[in-house]
Amino acid sequence: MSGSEQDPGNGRPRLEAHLVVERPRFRLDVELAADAGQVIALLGPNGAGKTTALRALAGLTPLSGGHITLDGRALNSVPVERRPIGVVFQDYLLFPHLSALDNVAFGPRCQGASKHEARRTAGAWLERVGLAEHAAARPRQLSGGQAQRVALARALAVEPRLLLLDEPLAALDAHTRLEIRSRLRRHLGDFDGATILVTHDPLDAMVLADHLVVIENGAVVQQGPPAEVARRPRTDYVARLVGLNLYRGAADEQQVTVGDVIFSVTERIHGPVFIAFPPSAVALFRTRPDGTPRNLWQAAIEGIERHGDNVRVHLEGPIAAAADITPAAVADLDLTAGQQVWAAVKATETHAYPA
Amino acid sequence: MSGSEQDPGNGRPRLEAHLVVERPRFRLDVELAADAGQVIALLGPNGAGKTTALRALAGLTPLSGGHITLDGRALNSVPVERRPIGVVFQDYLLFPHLSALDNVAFGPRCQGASKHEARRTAGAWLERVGLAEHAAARPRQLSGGQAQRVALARALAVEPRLLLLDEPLAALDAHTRLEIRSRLRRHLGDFDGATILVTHDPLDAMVLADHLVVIENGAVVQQGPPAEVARRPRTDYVARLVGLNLYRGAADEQQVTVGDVIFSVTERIHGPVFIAFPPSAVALFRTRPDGTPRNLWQAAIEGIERHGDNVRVHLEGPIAAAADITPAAVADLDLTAGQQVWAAVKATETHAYPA
Amino acid sequence: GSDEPGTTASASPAASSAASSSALTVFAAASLTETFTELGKTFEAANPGVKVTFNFGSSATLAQQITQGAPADVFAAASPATMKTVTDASMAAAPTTFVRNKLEIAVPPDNPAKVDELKDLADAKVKVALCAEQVPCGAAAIKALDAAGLKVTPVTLEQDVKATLTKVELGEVDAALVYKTDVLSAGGKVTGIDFPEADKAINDYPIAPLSKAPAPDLAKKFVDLVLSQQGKDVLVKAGFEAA
Amino acid sequence: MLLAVLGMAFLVLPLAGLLVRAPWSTMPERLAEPQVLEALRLSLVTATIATAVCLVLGVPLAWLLARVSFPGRRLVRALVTIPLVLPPVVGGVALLLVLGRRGLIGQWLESAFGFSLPFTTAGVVVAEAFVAMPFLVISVEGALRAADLRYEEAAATLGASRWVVFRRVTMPLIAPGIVAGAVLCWARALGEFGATITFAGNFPGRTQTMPLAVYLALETEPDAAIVLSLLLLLVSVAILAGLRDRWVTSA
Amino acid sequence: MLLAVLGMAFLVLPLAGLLVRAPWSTMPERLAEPQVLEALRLSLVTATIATAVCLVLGVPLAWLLARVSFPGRRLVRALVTIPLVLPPVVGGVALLLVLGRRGLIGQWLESAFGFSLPFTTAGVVVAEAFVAMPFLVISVEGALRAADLRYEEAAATLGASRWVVFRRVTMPLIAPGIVAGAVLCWARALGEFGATITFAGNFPGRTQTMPLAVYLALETEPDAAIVLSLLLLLVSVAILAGLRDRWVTSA
Ligand SMILES: Nc1ncnc2c1ncn2[C@@H]1O[C@H](COP(=O)(O)OP(=O)(O)OP(=O)(O)O)[C@@H](O)[C@H]1O
Ligand SMILES: Nc1ncnc2c1ncn2[C@@H]1O[C@H](COP(=O)(O)OP(=O)(O)OP(=O)(O)O)[C@@H](O)[C@H]1O
Ligand SMILES: [Mg+2]
Ligand SMILES: [Mg+2]
Repeated sequence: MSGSEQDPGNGRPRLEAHLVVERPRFRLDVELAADAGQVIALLGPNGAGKTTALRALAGLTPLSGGHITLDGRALNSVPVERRPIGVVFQDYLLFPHLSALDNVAFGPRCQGASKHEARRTAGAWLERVGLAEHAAARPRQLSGGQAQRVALARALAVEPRLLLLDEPLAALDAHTRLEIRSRLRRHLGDFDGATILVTHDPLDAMVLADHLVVIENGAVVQQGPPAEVARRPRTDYVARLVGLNLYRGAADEQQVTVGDVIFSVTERIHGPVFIAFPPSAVALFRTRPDGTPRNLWQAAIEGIERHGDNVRVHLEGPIAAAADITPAAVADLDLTAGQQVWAAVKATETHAYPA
Repeated sequence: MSGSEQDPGNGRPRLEAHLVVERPRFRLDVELAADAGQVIALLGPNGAGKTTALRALAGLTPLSGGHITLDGRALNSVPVERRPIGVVFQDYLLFPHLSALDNVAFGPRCQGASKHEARRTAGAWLERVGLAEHAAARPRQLSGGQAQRVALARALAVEPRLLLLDEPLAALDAHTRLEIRSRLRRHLGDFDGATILVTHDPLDAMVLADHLVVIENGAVVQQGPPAEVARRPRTDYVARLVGLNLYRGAADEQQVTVGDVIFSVTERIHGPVFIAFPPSAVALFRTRPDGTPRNLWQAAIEGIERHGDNVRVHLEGPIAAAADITPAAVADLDLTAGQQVWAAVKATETHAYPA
Repeated sequence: GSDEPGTTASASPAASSAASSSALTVFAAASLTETFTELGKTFEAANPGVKVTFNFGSSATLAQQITQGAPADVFAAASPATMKTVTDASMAAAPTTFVRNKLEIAVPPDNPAKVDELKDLADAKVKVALCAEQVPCGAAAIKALDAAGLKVTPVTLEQDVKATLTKVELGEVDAALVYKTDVLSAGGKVTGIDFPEADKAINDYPIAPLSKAPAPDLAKKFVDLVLSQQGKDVLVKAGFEAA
Repeated sequence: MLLAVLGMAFLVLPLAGLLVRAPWSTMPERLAEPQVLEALRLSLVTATIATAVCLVLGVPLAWLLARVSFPGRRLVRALVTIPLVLPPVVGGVALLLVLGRRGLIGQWLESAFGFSLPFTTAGVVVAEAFVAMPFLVISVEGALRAADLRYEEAAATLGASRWVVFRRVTMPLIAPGIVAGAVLCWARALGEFGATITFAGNFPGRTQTMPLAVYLALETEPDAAIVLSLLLLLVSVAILAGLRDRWVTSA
Repeated sequence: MLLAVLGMAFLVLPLAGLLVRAPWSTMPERLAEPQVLEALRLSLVTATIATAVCLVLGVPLAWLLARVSFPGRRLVRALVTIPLVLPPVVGGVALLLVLGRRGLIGQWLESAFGFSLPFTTAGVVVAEAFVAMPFLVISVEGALRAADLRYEEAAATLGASRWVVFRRVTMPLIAPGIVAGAVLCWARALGEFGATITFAGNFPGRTQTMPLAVYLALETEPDAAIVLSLLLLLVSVAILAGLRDRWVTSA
């Protein structure tokens, strides 16, 4: 709007949006900003409003308030088809009457390419997502993962300035996922527009995004660089996402009180803090171990499940926690649900930071 | 068919199927067996035929050959609606004109429950998947994850003897996924029918399944207990799935030759073998390290990506491999794509087994 | 609308006749289809180069078309009432009655209800079809029944005489009052029974050249042909009574 | 957009013609005639019953054509359009040939039950249903073909028999198509003239529907015919405007 | 299933009646008359053109009704059914009142272009299109409402304008509905009688379509009318059976 922003030139965000959408029983109100070439991952639990935010950016869901500015231009009143966007939908929405190739060629055609040109572009994109041989298949003849890759190619083929991806990798198998993820990264690297990526997979978020925005219940609860978010989760959801136990407590010089439990920490810190540690840092004992009473509490086993090569034990007690231990340890300790155990955490494995 | 099988009584499989489906450019031919209460995970890359196998079991795709026997009864010619099955589809397929509650109540109604009863059952199931408050919502008003949970409840509500799940957890966020996964496990534990679970997520497979069946290109390439499969992958796909580097080589007493590279292994073994080791077991050096020439090879860096807290380096060379190293190490070694490095693996971290 | 004759050479049949005076358009009641088609051929033979085009339809429809400016030269109606709507609209002057049509009782050949005379129709067990009072044959039927002092309750009041006849042909009714011409044209499929009261219920067919006729001379000539002995012969042969 | 407006104008302008021509001054007295209201009532009742009959017979037929593959399906599908193409008067004759007193089936009906359809209100319903059914069948079949089969598959896995699938999944999914078909069917039945008068005859209070009354009025007093037509239109448009959005959006 | 067969029988049996009654011996000579073939040709040509006109005007109108929300939409939707409910003869009168030489618009057409629709082949097309268009509009609207809007959204995000979305996504998705509507429309146009004879007259070779020929034949030789009707049926059923599956399955 106003050409005279504080920060002129290079730092000027490509995308700046304040999205407000009102629904019965739901309200979305988030601010998003993305610099040129940046990838923002939008994370959040089911029903947090991620898809709604994406739809609002695309112009498919009208804003109840706020604004969207892309490259300095207000997008609010630009109709969907004139927004320079590419969207991958959560359920693909491939046109059932067109072949995979024509699905991908649809966008270029709309941008004025000749039929032949558009098909060549589309062919190249299908190639890139590894589906060249399925070019002639109708969406119904594609497996779920193949369909999603076509959807990805379709969105990328319009060379958008703002790329909106709603779980672009969710239906891909581990191998393809790895491949497509790297390719997507490479493409996003070349890409000088902004990207908003909705995903549930923390790994996708970590690998692909420069900046994470976590929303819950329609509001942003945490944001920052992936490593920062991973190290310092601020909500239970984020903590579970990055695989940490998280508590809120009061710190007083290398000692944090969480309810009845006192933790020793390595940081010198005061006031309200978060304290986080990985499940693998939790050791379990059948009887109270000797030593300082710190970082130690008594808990009941709520459940046990296999978790990769290890076993994850869910603990109830003064604080709820997860502990990862080896199957051998489970056998040694003869753990069963409901049993009382002692849990301990090494001070060096905890991490405390201001709340 | 024949009442006199070798193994009468308790060991009698609940499900025994040989599924053959012919399609232009695709042929599925797999055998599946599941004992009472067993959970079989069907894994495989996109387009492997997992959904096709599930549809064949459900009776939605006709068999070109083979047979299906459930609880000693041939299902081949039983129409879909009379098969005692529950299905969660890859794209949910919730009835758009019914509320979440009525979607779930649909099955019980079809089984003859009164409207009131069916709704009570449905309400209980929605409760179990944590969606009680969305009971009245239409599928379009649900987020992707919410929709999938309703689909799950709908399939479970018919109390099937054979449960078929096509990626039941794919759209769930990390937290819900954990919860639903445990609940699913609990339910599957109580469940005395057989379960076939299609998933891409190795963790889901490991946690939920008693037995993995890996299919590629329509055929079974490996099967066994999860731990066994995880430890001894037999195809590249499985290796990537469980996060191992895998090679085929010739063993001769604690020494395995893979192309030009020779590995020392701890197993005494002869003949054709697989050798596997985790990316974290690979160490990288800028210059050739001293010591035995074993377990050491020169490679070029193909790509580098963040991987969790670490960095994953993809190596080309005599053998392709992935190496996980710390970000600090990347900085120390000043690694860039295209660079030549030396890779080494500790013999104790490798695992060799007959091919 | 009559100020520019001949501007629309190809737009309509009448317009083209206006241009050359070699085409004649006759709007005639559908019951005249056969007789007028024959007369048309006669007319064409007598006036070489002239093409006669007929528009057969219900008299009421034709009257509507004429009052809405249809390019017609001659109108031959099946009832004075429909002709009146045309003359009221000043589209024609001085219509002439050219034939009349007399009612008969029509019964199926096997005459299941054993109908012999008009009063048999008053029997409640006899299924009777009459024309609706709005159409000429219905008006005539009412006149006949009134004259005989009979009260008949029909099962249906048909929209035209052909429909009434069809009901008899198919045996749906035991008897109907229709025109003699219709009984005749049905061949052996119905049997006609004359009755004396029919003389009190005769329907006149009027014909008139139209005032805005594109081909007034030919129109007059055609009306003359219909009124001539030659025309009468054709019509009488078909069962009409000479006017 | 322009085309749409043009299309709209094309359909609605003739109404304007009628309105301009209508004899407004004598309108009230004409409408007050008891025969008019009777004909209107009969029209509405018979058209509604005929639509119901068409739904009961036509929806299954549409389903058969859309979902079940059998030899000669193409032919059967084309045969369904017969009553559309057949001039209604001939349709009426055809009905008489089959269901009339001496018809193929009617003969037997009469001797067995002493029951004869022509000249009865039931006959009106039959004639209207015959003429209007193709509209329903073809619309519904089109809707069925456009519907996503996978929902039906999902229902089958939940234990729903074909019939339950149809009733509880297919029907609601194609509800807009069924409503469209029913509207066409009802409107066509309401306007039906030729087959009705031929098959059921024209007797006030029993078989004289509005179109028959209009036709006869046209013979003598065209203005009265216009009034009656406008009444018929007004009532049907009011009913459709009142009902349809409700059905359509509830679907 | 039983109901479907019953429905089928109901539609097809009357045909049997006609076939039984048809005068097979004199059939060939009757069909050989040049007027018959001319009427048939005219019927097919005008019905096809009328269908094309209806597609061009009606599909956009259906789209407007289904997708664009504007005040009075319910009323407009109900008004679309006017030509269905209006007895066709009155429809013809209405057309005359508007497009006739003295009609609201016809007057102006004639003075401006010296062009007059009634009593021309173009007039036949107009009458048929007027009567048949609602079938198309209502069927297509039903199909549009049943279609999944999200595909249209997806197309819009790919840069497709409303028109491109409509042409390349919506239309193919609802093709079965459009085909159903076009079939109804064509068949209705083919069988159209009342409006045609009233608006366009009954001139052999120019405006006399098959149903009009049937009407005249009914006046003179009922058997000939049956022959002509059967011919009309045969041709239309053959065309529909030949074309429809191809369209429907290619969609
Ligand atoms: N059309 C709608 N009408 C009403 N409520 C809706 C509609 N669509 C979504 N909602 C509600 O809005 C909230 C946000 O939904 P949204 O689809 O944005 O979630 P999400 O973050 O994408 O979740 P997921 O990860 O499960 O896809 C949910 O509570 C959902 O039930
Ligand atoms: N209806 C169909 N017609 C023809 N080919 C099909 C059809 N459905 C699937 N295929 C093909 O069959 C193969 C197996 O598909 P399937 O859907 O079973 O894969 P999948 O293992 O479920 O993959 P994903 O994990 O991506 O869902 C694929 O190559 C697919 O393209
Ligand atoms: Mg979502
Ligand atoms: Mg699949």
